[in-house]
Amino acid sequence: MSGAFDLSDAPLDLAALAGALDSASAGACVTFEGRVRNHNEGKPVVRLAYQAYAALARAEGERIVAEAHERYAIEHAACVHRVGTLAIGDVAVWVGASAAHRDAAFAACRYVIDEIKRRVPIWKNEFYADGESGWLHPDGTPVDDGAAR
Amino acid sequence: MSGAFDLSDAPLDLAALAGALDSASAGACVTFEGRVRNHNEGKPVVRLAYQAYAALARAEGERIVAEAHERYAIEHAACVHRVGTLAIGDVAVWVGASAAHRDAAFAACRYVIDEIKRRVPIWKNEFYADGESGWLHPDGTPVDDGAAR
Amino acid sequence: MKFKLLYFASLRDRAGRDAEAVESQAADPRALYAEVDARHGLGLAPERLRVAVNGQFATWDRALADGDEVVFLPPVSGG
Amino acid sequence: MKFKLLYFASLRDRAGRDAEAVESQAADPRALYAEVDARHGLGLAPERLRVAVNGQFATWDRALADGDEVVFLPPVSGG
Repeated sequence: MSGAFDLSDAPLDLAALAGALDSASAGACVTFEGRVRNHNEGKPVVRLAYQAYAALARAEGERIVAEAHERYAIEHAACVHRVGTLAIGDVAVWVGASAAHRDAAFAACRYVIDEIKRRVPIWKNEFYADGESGWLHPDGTPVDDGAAR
Repeated sequence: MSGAFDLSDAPLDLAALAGALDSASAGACVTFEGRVRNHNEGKPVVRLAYQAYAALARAEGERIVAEAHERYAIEHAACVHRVGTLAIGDVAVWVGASAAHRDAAFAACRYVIDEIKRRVPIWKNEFYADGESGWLHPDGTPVDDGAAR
Repeated sequence: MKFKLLYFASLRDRAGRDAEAVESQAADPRALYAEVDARHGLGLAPERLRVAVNGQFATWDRALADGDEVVFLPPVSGG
Repeated sequence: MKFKLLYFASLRDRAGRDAEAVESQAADPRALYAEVDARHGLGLAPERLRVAVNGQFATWDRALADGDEVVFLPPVSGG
Protein backbone atom coordinates (compact mmCIF):
# COMPACT_ATOMS: atom_id res chain seq x y z
CA MET A 1 0.00 0.00 0.00
CA SER A 2 3.01 2.33 0.05
CA GLY A 3 2.41 5.30 -2.22
CA ALA A 4 -1.34 4.64 -2.38
CA PHE A 5 -1.79 8.34 -1.61
CA ASP A 6 0.67 11.11 -2.22
CA LEU A 7 1.01 14.87 -2.40
CA SER A 8 3.04 16.41 -5.23
CA ASP A 9 4.33 19.92 -5.81
CA ALA A 10 5.23 19.05 -9.42
CA PRO A 11 2.96 18.30 -12.43
CA LEU A 12 1.61 14.75 -12.37
CA ASP A 13 2.98 12.08 -14.74
CA LEU A 14 -0.37 10.53 -15.64
CA ALA A 15 1.07 7.69 -17.73
CA ALA A 16 3.33 6.57 -14.87
CA LEU A 17 0.43 6.75 -12.42
CA ALA A 18 -1.83 4.69 -14.69
CA GLY A 19 0.95 2.15 -15.21
CA ALA A 20 0.93 1.35 -11.49
CA LEU A 21 -2.64 0.06 -11.88
CA ASP A 22 -1.69 -2.61 -14.43
CA SER A 23 -2.36 -6.22 -13.58
CA ALA A 24 -2.85 -9.31 -15.73
CA SER A 25 -6.02 -10.13 -13.82
CA ALA A 26 -7.53 -6.61 -13.87
CA GLY A 27 -10.08 -6.29 -16.66
CA ALA A 28 -11.26 -2.80 -15.73
CA CYS A 29 -9.38 0.38 -14.95
CA VAL A 30 -11.17 3.64 -14.08
CA THR A 31 -9.39 6.95 -13.59
CA PHE A 32 -10.56 10.36 -12.45
CA GLU A 33 -8.72 13.61 -13.17
CA GLY A 34 -9.75 16.80 -11.41
CA ARG A 35 -8.55 19.77 -13.43
CA VAL A 36 -8.42 23.48 -12.73
CA ARG A 37 -11.47 25.03 -14.38
CA ASN A 38 -11.51 28.53 -15.84
CA HIS A 39 -14.60 29.45 -13.82
CA ASN A 40 -16.34 28.78 -10.51
CA GLU A 41 -19.73 30.02 -9.35
CA GLY A 42 -19.82 32.21 -12.44
CA LYS A 43 -16.49 33.98 -11.76
CA PRO A 44 -13.53 33.67 -14.17
CA VAL A 45 -10.61 31.90 -12.48
CA VAL A 46 -7.04 32.56 -13.64
CA ARG A 47 -5.09 30.18 -11.36
CA LEU A 48 -5.31 28.57 -7.96
CA ALA A 49 -3.15 27.39 -5.11
CA TYR A 50 -3.53 24.40 -2.81
CA GLN A 51 -2.29 24.28 0.77
CA ALA A 52 -2.13 20.98 2.64
CA TYR A 53 -1.50 19.92 6.21
CA ALA A 54 0.85 17.37 4.73
CA ALA A 55 1.32 14.85 7.54
CA LEU A 56 -2.39 14.49 8.24
CA ALA A 57 -3.33 14.69 4.55
CA ARG A 58 -1.07 11.74 3.74
CA ALA A 59 -2.36 9.68 6.65
CA GLU A 60 -6.01 10.39 5.83
CA GLY A 61 -5.45 9.80 2.11
CA GLU A 62 -3.83 6.41 2.79
CA ARG A 63 -6.76 5.55 5.09
CA ILE A 64 -9.28 6.37 2.33
CA VAL A 65 -7.50 4.17 -0.21
CA ALA A 66 -7.36 1.35 2.36
CA GLU A 67 -11.12 1.76 2.91
CA ALA A 68 -11.67 1.44 -0.84
CA HIS A 69 -9.84 -1.90 -0.75
CA GLU A 70 -12.05 -3.09 2.12
CA ARG A 71 -15.28 -2.02 0.44
CA TYR A 72 -14.72 -3.05 -3.18
CA ALA A 73 -13.15 -6.02 -4.97
CA ILE A 74 -10.31 -4.00 -6.50
CA GLU A 75 -6.74 -4.93 -7.33
CA HIS A 76 -5.06 -1.53 -7.10
CA ALA A 77 -6.09 1.99 -6.15
CA ALA A 78 -4.08 5.17 -5.85
CA CYS A 79 -4.49 8.93 -5.56
CA VAL A 80 -2.15 11.90 -5.94
CA HIS A 81 -3.08 15.49 -5.07
CA ARG A 82 -1.17 18.58 -6.17
CA VAL A 83 -0.10 21.33 -3.79
CA GLY A 84 1.19 24.79 -4.67
CA THR A 85 0.20 27.02 -7.60
CA LEU A 86 -1.67 25.56 -10.58
CA ALA A 87 -2.78 27.03 -13.92
CA ILE A 88 -6.02 26.47 -15.83
CA GLY A 89 -6.14 22.92 -17.19
CA ASP A 90 -3.55 21.51 -14.75
CA VAL A 91 -4.49 18.23 -13.12
CA ALA A 92 -5.09 18.97 -9.42
CA VAL A 93 -6.01 15.46 -8.33
CA TRP A 94 -5.76 12.02 -9.94
CA VAL A 95 -7.48 8.83 -8.77
CA GLY A 96 -7.18 5.39 -10.37
CA ALA A 97 -8.65 2.01 -9.53
CA SER A 98 -8.32 -1.36 -11.26
CA ALA A 99 -10.40 -4.49 -10.73
CA ALA A 100 -11.45 -7.71 -12.40
CA HIS A 101 -14.87 -6.15 -13.13
CA ARG A 102 -15.96 -2.62 -13.89
CA ASP A 103 -18.55 -2.23 -11.11
CA ALA A 104 -15.83 -2.33 -8.45
CA ALA A 105 -13.43 -0.11 -10.41
CA PHE A 106 -16.05 2.62 -10.94
CA ALA A 107 -17.29 2.44 -7.34
CA ALA A 108 -13.82 2.54 -5.80
CA CYS A 109 -12.66 5.46 -7.97
CA ARG A 110 -15.77 7.42 -7.05
CA TYR A 111 -15.43 6.57 -3.35
CA VAL A 112 -11.84 7.77 -3.20
CA ILE A 113 -12.42 11.15 -4.88
CA ASP A 114 -15.57 11.80 -2.82
CA GLU A 115 -13.84 11.03 0.48
CA ILE A 116 -10.68 12.93 -0.50
CA LYS A 117 -12.77 16.03 -1.11
CA ARG A 118 -14.68 15.54 2.12
CA ARG A 119 -11.96 14.58 4.60
CA VAL A 120 -8.40 15.34 3.52
CA PRO A 121 -6.94 18.60 4.90
CA ILE A 122 -6.22 20.38 1.64
CA TRP A 123 -7.46 23.87 0.85
CA LYS A 124 -8.01 25.60 -2.46
CA ASN A 125 -7.45 29.32 -2.94
CA GLU A 126 -8.88 30.65 -6.19
CA PHE A 127 -7.48 33.72 -7.89
CA TYR A 128 -10.02 35.56 -10.02
CA ALA A 129 -9.67 37.68 -13.11
CA ASP A 130 -10.69 40.77 -11.09
CA GLY A 131 -7.62 40.41 -8.83
CA GLU A 132 -9.58 39.03 -5.88
CA SER A 133 -8.90 35.65 -4.32
CA GLY A 134 -10.68 33.47 -1.82
CA TRP A 135 -10.52 30.24 0.11
CA LEU A 136 -13.22 27.78 -0.85
CA HIS A 137 -15.63 25.50 0.91
CA PRO A 138 -15.98 21.87 -0.12
CA ASP A 139 -19.06 22.82 -2.16
CA GLY A 140 -17.15 25.50 -4.07
CA THR A 141 -18.69 28.45 -2.22
CA PRO A 142 -16.44 31.01 -0.49
CA VAL A 143 -15.51 30.48 3.19
CA ASP A 144 -15.93 34.16 3.96
CA ASP A 145 -19.43 34.43 2.55
CA GLY A 146 -21.43 34.47 5.77
CA ALA A 147 -24.81 33.67 4.19
CA ALA A 148 -26.03 30.09 4.44
CA ARG A 149 -26.66 28.48 1.06
CA MET B 1 -18.80 14.75 -32.74
CA SER B 2 -16.67 13.25 -35.52
CA GLY B 3 -14.53 10.45 -34.17
CA ALA B 4 -16.67 10.12 -31.03
CA PHE B 5 -16.60 6.36 -31.61
CA ASP B 6 -14.03 4.40 -33.54
CA LEU B 7 -12.74 0.90 -34.19
CA SER B 8 -9.00 0.29 -34.26
CA ASP B 9 -6.92 -2.68 -35.37
CA ALA B 10 -3.79 -1.15 -33.78
CA PRO B 11 -2.89 -0.63 -30.09
CA LEU B 12 -4.59 2.44 -28.62
CA ASP B 13 -2.64 5.65 -27.93
CA LEU B 14 -4.19 6.41 -24.55
CA ALA B 15 -2.45 9.76 -24.07
CA ALA B 16 -3.72 11.03 -27.41
CA LEU B 17 -7.23 9.81 -26.63
CA ALA B 18 -7.24 11.51 -23.23
CA GLY B 19 -5.91 14.72 -24.78
CA ALA B 20 -9.05 14.99 -26.90
CA LEU B 21 -11.08 15.40 -23.70
CA ASP B 22 -9.21 18.53 -22.57
CA SER B 23 -11.16 21.71 -22.09
CA ALA B 24 -10.51 24.83 -20.03
CA SER B 25 -14.01 24.56 -18.56
CA ALA B 26 -13.93 20.83 -17.80
CA GLY B 27 -13.08 20.22 -14.16
CA ALA B 28 -13.59 16.46 -14.22
CA CYS B 29 -12.36 13.78 -16.58
CA VAL B 30 -13.24 10.10 -16.12
CA THR B 31 -11.79 7.30 -18.24
CA PHE B 32 -12.48 3.59 -18.42
CA GLU B 33 -10.07 1.03 -19.85
CA GLY B 34 -11.23 -2.50 -20.50
CA ARG B 35 -8.22 -4.80 -20.61
CA VAL B 36 -7.74 -8.42 -21.61
CA ARG B 37 -7.77 -10.48 -18.41
CA ASN B 38 -5.75 -13.66 -17.95
CA HIS B 39 -8.85 -15.58 -16.84
CA ASN B 40 -12.62 -15.79 -17.41
CA GLU B 41 -15.12 -18.00 -15.64
CA GLY B 42 -12.18 -19.74 -13.96
CA LYS B 43 -10.38 -20.66 -17.21
CA PRO B 44 -6.90 -19.30 -18.04
CA VAL B 45 -7.04 -17.06 -21.13
CA VAL B 46 -3.95 -16.63 -23.32
CA ARG B 47 -5.25 -14.16 -25.92
CA LEU B 48 -8.46 -13.11 -27.59
CA ALA B 49 -9.79 -11.81 -30.85
CA TYR B 50 -12.57 -9.33 -31.55
CA GLN B 51 -14.71 -9.37 -34.67
CA ALA B 52 -16.93 -6.40 -35.51
CA TYR B 53 -19.66 -5.67 -38.03
CA ALA B 54 -17.80 -2.46 -38.67
CA ALA B 55 -20.40 -0.28 -40.43
CA LEU B 56 -23.13 -0.95 -37.88
CA ALA B 57 -20.71 -0.90 -34.93
CA ARG B 58 -19.54 2.59 -35.85
CA ALA B 59 -23.08 3.87 -36.34
CA GLU B 60 -24.31 2.38 -33.05
CA GLY B 61 -21.21 3.57 -31.16
CA GLU B 62 -21.70 7.13 -32.42
CA ARG B 63 -25.37 6.92 -31.40
CA ILE B 64 -24.41 5.86 -27.86
CA VAL B 65 -21.96 8.74 -27.44
CA ALA B 66 -24.62 11.14 -28.75
CA GLU B 67 -27.07 9.74 -26.18
CA ALA B 68 -24.50 10.39 -23.42
CA HIS B 69 -24.38 14.04 -24.51
CA GLU B 70 -28.17 14.26 -24.36
CA ARG B 71 -28.41 12.64 -20.93
CA TYR B 72 -25.50 14.22 -19.06
CA ALA B 73 -23.94 17.71 -18.85
CA ILE B 74 -20.64 16.67 -20.41
CA GLU B 75 -18.21 18.58 -22.60
CA HIS B 76 -16.58 15.69 -24.48
CA ALA B 77 -17.04 11.94 -24.69
CA ALA B 78 -15.33 9.36 -26.85
CA CYS B 79 -14.85 5.61 -27.18
CA VAL B 80 -12.49 3.40 -29.18
CA HIS B 81 -12.79 -0.39 -29.44
CA ARG B 82 -10.07 -2.73 -30.65
CA VAL B 83 -10.66 -5.39 -33.28
CA GLY B 84 -8.34 -8.26 -34.21
CA THR B 85 -6.03 -10.30 -31.94
CA LEU B 86 -5.12 -8.98 -28.48
CA ALA B 87 -2.74 -10.23 -25.79
CA ILE B 88 -3.19 -10.28 -22.01
CA GLY B 89 -3.11 -6.72 -20.65
CA ASP B 90 -3.92 -5.03 -23.96
CA VAL B 91 -6.57 -2.34 -23.81
CA ALA B 92 -9.62 -3.68 -25.66
CA VAL B 93 -11.90 -0.69 -25.15
CA TRP B 94 -11.34 2.88 -23.93
CA VAL B 95 -14.03 5.36 -22.86
CA GLY B 96 -13.47 8.94 -21.72
CA ALA B 97 -15.82 11.72 -20.62
CA SER B 98 -15.11 15.25 -19.42
CA ALA B 99 -17.48 17.66 -17.71
CA ALA B 100 -17.57 20.69 -15.47
CA HIS B 101 -18.53 18.43 -12.54
CA ARG B 102 -17.65 14.84 -11.68
CA ASP B 103 -21.21 13.49 -11.37
CA ALA B 104 -21.79 13.93 -15.09
CA ALA B 105 -18.34 12.66 -16.08
CA PHE B 106 -18.72 9.43 -14.05
CA ALA B 107 -22.30 8.83 -15.22
CA ALA B 108 -21.51 9.42 -18.90
CA CYS B 109 -18.42 7.18 -18.87
CA ARG B 110 -20.42 4.40 -17.22
CA TYR B 111 -23.34 4.84 -19.61
CA VAL B 112 -21.14 4.58 -22.69
CA ILE B 113 -19.31 1.39 -21.64
CA ASP B 114 -22.53 -0.27 -20.48
CA GLU B 115 -24.34 0.49 -23.74
CA ILE B 116 -21.32 -0.43 -25.89
CA LYS B 117 -21.23 -3.85 -24.27
CA ARG B 118 -24.99 -4.26 -24.65
CA ARG B 119 -25.64 -2.97 -28.15
CA VAL B 120 -22.59 -2.67 -30.40
CA PRO B 121 -22.06 -5.62 -32.82
CA ILE B 122 -18.61 -6.72 -31.62
CA TRP B 123 -17.79 -10.29 -30.61
CA LYS B 124 -15.06 -11.66 -28.39
CA ASN B 125 -13.42 -15.03 -29.03
CA GLU B 126 -11.32 -16.24 -26.09
CA PHE B 127 -8.42 -18.62 -26.58
CA TYR B 128 -7.71 -20.75 -23.52
CA ALA B 129 -4.53 -22.32 -22.22
CA ASP B 130 -5.92 -25.78 -23.05
CA GLY B 131 -6.06 -24.94 -26.77
CA GLU B 132 -9.84 -24.49 -26.85
CA SER B 133 -11.54 -21.27 -27.87
CA GLY B 134 -15.05 -19.96 -27.72
CA TRP B 135 -17.30 -17.05 -28.59
CA LEU B 136 -18.68 -15.27 -25.58
CA HIS B 137 -22.02 -13.93 -24.48
CA PRO B 138 -22.35 -10.41 -23.12
CA ASP B 139 -22.22 -11.84 -19.59
CA GLY B 140 -18.95 -13.67 -20.26
CA THR B 141 -20.52 -17.12 -20.57
CA PRO B 142 -19.96 -19.23 -23.70
CA VAL B 143 -22.42 -18.94 -26.62
CA ASP B 144 -22.34 -22.68 -27.24
CA ASP B 145 -23.24 -23.60 -23.67
CA GLY B 146 -26.88 -24.53 -24.22
CA ALA B 147 -27.93 -24.38 -20.58
CA ALA B 148 -29.75 -21.24 -19.45
CA ARG B 149 -27.98 -19.38 -16.65
CA MET C 1 -34.15 -11.99 -55.29
CA LYS C 2 -30.42 -11.80 -54.54
CA PHE C 3 -29.18 -11.06 -51.03
CA LYS C 4 -25.73 -10.54 -49.58
CA LEU C 5 -25.27 -12.21 -46.20
CA LEU C 6 -22.45 -11.50 -43.74
CA TYR C 7 -21.57 -13.90 -40.92
CA PHE C 8 -19.90 -13.09 -37.59
CA ALA C 9 -18.64 -14.97 -34.55
CA SER C 10 -20.17 -18.42 -34.00
CA LEU C 11 -22.36 -18.07 -37.10
CA ARG C 12 -19.23 -17.50 -39.19
CA ASP C 13 -17.67 -20.65 -37.76
CA ARG C 14 -20.80 -22.73 -38.41
CA ALA C 15 -21.35 -21.35 -41.91
CA GLY C 16 -17.66 -21.76 -42.72
CA ARG C 17 -17.57 -18.40 -44.48
CA ASP C 18 -17.75 -14.71 -43.65
CA ALA C 19 -20.10 -13.77 -46.49
CA GLU C 20 -22.19 -15.33 -49.19
CA ALA C 21 -24.50 -14.34 -52.05
CA VAL C 22 -27.90 -16.02 -51.72
CA GLU C 23 -30.70 -16.39 -54.27
CA SER C 24 -33.99 -16.69 -52.37
CA GLN C 25 -37.70 -15.92 -52.47
CA ALA C 26 -37.74 -15.18 -48.70
CA ALA C 27 -40.02 -12.20 -48.08
CA ASP C 28 -38.48 -11.24 -44.73
CA PRO C 29 -35.42 -11.96 -42.54
CA ARG C 30 -37.33 -14.61 -40.58
CA ALA C 31 -37.90 -16.71 -43.69
CA LEU C 32 -34.37 -16.08 -44.93
CA TYR C 33 -32.85 -17.22 -41.62
CA ALA C 34 -34.89 -20.43 -41.69
CA GLU C 35 -33.41 -21.19 -45.13
CA VAL C 36 -29.77 -20.54 -44.27
CA ASP C 37 -30.08 -22.21 -40.85
CA ALA C 38 -31.43 -25.35 -42.58
CA ARG C 39 -28.48 -25.28 -44.98
CA HIS C 40 -25.62 -24.44 -42.56
CA GLY C 41 -26.92 -25.60 -39.15
CA LEU C 42 -26.16 -22.22 -37.56
CA GLY C 43 -26.96 -23.44 -34.05
CA LEU C 44 -28.72 -20.36 -32.66
CA ALA C 45 -32.49 -19.89 -32.48
CA PRO C 46 -33.70 -16.63 -34.02
CA GLU C 47 -34.92 -15.43 -30.59
CA ARG C 48 -31.26 -15.17 -29.58
CA LEU C 49 -30.29 -13.12 -32.64
CA ARG C 50 -30.86 -9.63 -33.90
CA VAL C 51 -31.01 -8.81 -37.58
CA ALA C 52 -29.64 -5.90 -39.59
CA VAL C 53 -30.58 -4.95 -43.13
CA ASN C 54 -28.32 -2.63 -45.15
CA GLY C 55 -26.30 -1.66 -42.08
CA GLN C 56 -29.22 -0.86 -39.76
CA PHE C 57 -31.01 -2.87 -37.11
CA ALA C 58 -34.27 -4.23 -38.53
CA THR C 59 -37.30 -6.26 -37.47
CA TRP C 60 -37.71 -9.91 -38.42
CA ASP C 61 -40.80 -9.15 -40.53
CA ARG C 62 -39.30 -6.27 -42.48
CA ALA C 63 -39.94 -6.66 -46.23
CA LEU C 64 -36.75 -7.57 -48.11
CA ALA C 65 -35.81 -6.12 -51.50
CA ASP C 66 -33.50 -7.41 -54.19
CA GLY C 67 -29.86 -6.60 -53.40
CA ASP C 68 -30.32 -6.17 -49.62
CA GLU C 69 -27.38 -6.87 -47.31
CA VAL C 70 -28.75 -9.02 -44.49
CA VAL C 71 -26.82 -9.84 -41.31
CA PHE C 72 -27.92 -12.10 -38.45
CA LEU C 73 -26.24 -10.90 -35.27
CA PRO C 74 -25.32 -13.28 -32.44
CA PRO C 75 -25.43 -11.92 -28.86
CA VAL C 76 -22.71 -9.26 -28.71
CA SER C 77 -19.73 -9.48 -26.36
CA GLY C 78 -17.58 -6.42 -26.93
CA GLY C 79 -15.89 -4.45 -24.18
CA MET D 1 2.32 24.43 28.81
CA LYS D 2 3.87 25.13 25.43
CA PHE D 3 2.00 24.29 22.24
CA LYS D 4 2.94 24.48 18.58
CA LEU D 5 0.12 25.78 16.39
CA LEU D 6 -0.06 25.51 12.58
CA TYR D 7 -2.38 27.69 10.51
CA PHE D 8 -3.84 26.91 7.09
CA ALA D 9 -6.02 28.65 4.50
CA SER D 10 -8.19 31.50 5.82
CA LEU D 11 -6.88 31.00 9.38
CA ARG D 12 -3.32 31.51 8.10
CA ASP D 13 -4.37 34.74 6.40
CA ARG D 14 -6.15 36.01 9.52
CA ALA D 15 -3.35 35.01 11.91
CA GLY D 16 -0.75 36.44 9.53
CA ARG D 17 1.54 33.46 10.10
CA ASP D 18 1.72 29.77 9.26
CA ALA D 19 2.88 28.65 12.71
CA GLU D 20 3.42 29.94 16.20
CA ALA D 21 4.63 28.74 19.60
CA VAL D 22 2.02 29.47 22.28
CA GLU D 23 2.34 29.39 26.07
CA SER D 24 -1.06 28.61 27.55
CA GLN D 25 -2.90 26.94 30.43
CA ALA D 26 -5.69 25.75 28.07
CA ALA D 27 -6.72 22.24 29.10
CA ASP D 28 -8.23 21.29 25.73
CA PRO D 29 -8.41 22.49 22.10
CA ARG D 30 -11.72 24.31 22.77
CA ALA D 31 -10.11 26.57 25.38
CA LEU D 32 -6.98 27.02 23.26
CA TYR D 33 -9.01 28.08 20.21
CA ALA D 34 -10.92 30.65 22.29
CA GLU D 35 -7.58 32.19 23.29
CA VAL D 36 -6.04 32.38 19.83
CA ASP D 37 -9.33 33.48 18.24
CA ALA D 38 -9.51 36.36 20.74
CA ARG D 39 -5.95 37.34 19.86
CA HIS D 40 -6.04 36.97 16.05
CA GLY D 41 -9.73 37.30 15.15
CA LEU D 42 -9.72 34.07 13.16
CA GLY D 43 -13.24 34.60 11.81
CA LEU D 44 -14.55 31.03 11.96
CA ALA D 45 -16.72 29.62 14.77
CA PRO D 46 -15.35 26.36 16.22
CA GLU D 47 -18.42 24.47 14.96
CA ARG D 48 -17.10 25.04 11.44
CA LEU D 49 -13.62 23.70 12.25
CA ARG D 50 -12.07 20.35 13.01
CA VAL D 51 -9.05 19.98 15.25
CA ALA D 52 -5.96 17.80 15.00
CA VAL D 53 -3.45 17.07 17.76
CA ASN D 54 -0.01 15.68 16.89
CA GLY D 55 -1.07 14.89 13.34
CA GLN D 56 -4.32 13.08 14.13
CA PHE D 57 -7.92 14.22 14.19
CA ALA D 58 -8.99 14.87 17.79
CA THR D 59 -12.04 15.92 19.79
CA TRP D 60 -12.45 19.44 21.14
CA ASP D 61 -12.35 18.20 24.74
CA ARG D 62 -9.24 16.04 24.37
CA ALA D 63 -6.73 16.72 27.18
CA LEU D 64 -3.70 18.65 25.93
CA ALA D 65 -0.14 17.91 27.05
CA ASP D 66 2.97 20.07 27.05
CA GLY D 67 4.60 20.13 23.62
CA ASP D 68 1.50 19.13 21.64
CA GLU D 69 1.13 20.26 18.02
CA VAL D 70 -2.39 21.62 17.67
CA VAL D 71 -4.02 22.50 14.33
CA PHE D 72 -7.45 24.05 13.77
CA LEU D 73 -8.70 22.92 10.37
CA PRO D 74 -11.02 25.07 8.25
CA PRO D 75 -13.56 23.28 6.02
CA VAL D 76 -11.47 21.41 3.44
CA SER D 77 -11.70 22.09 -0.30
CA GLY D 78 -9.27 19.78 -2.04
CA GLY D 79 -9.95 17.96 -5.28
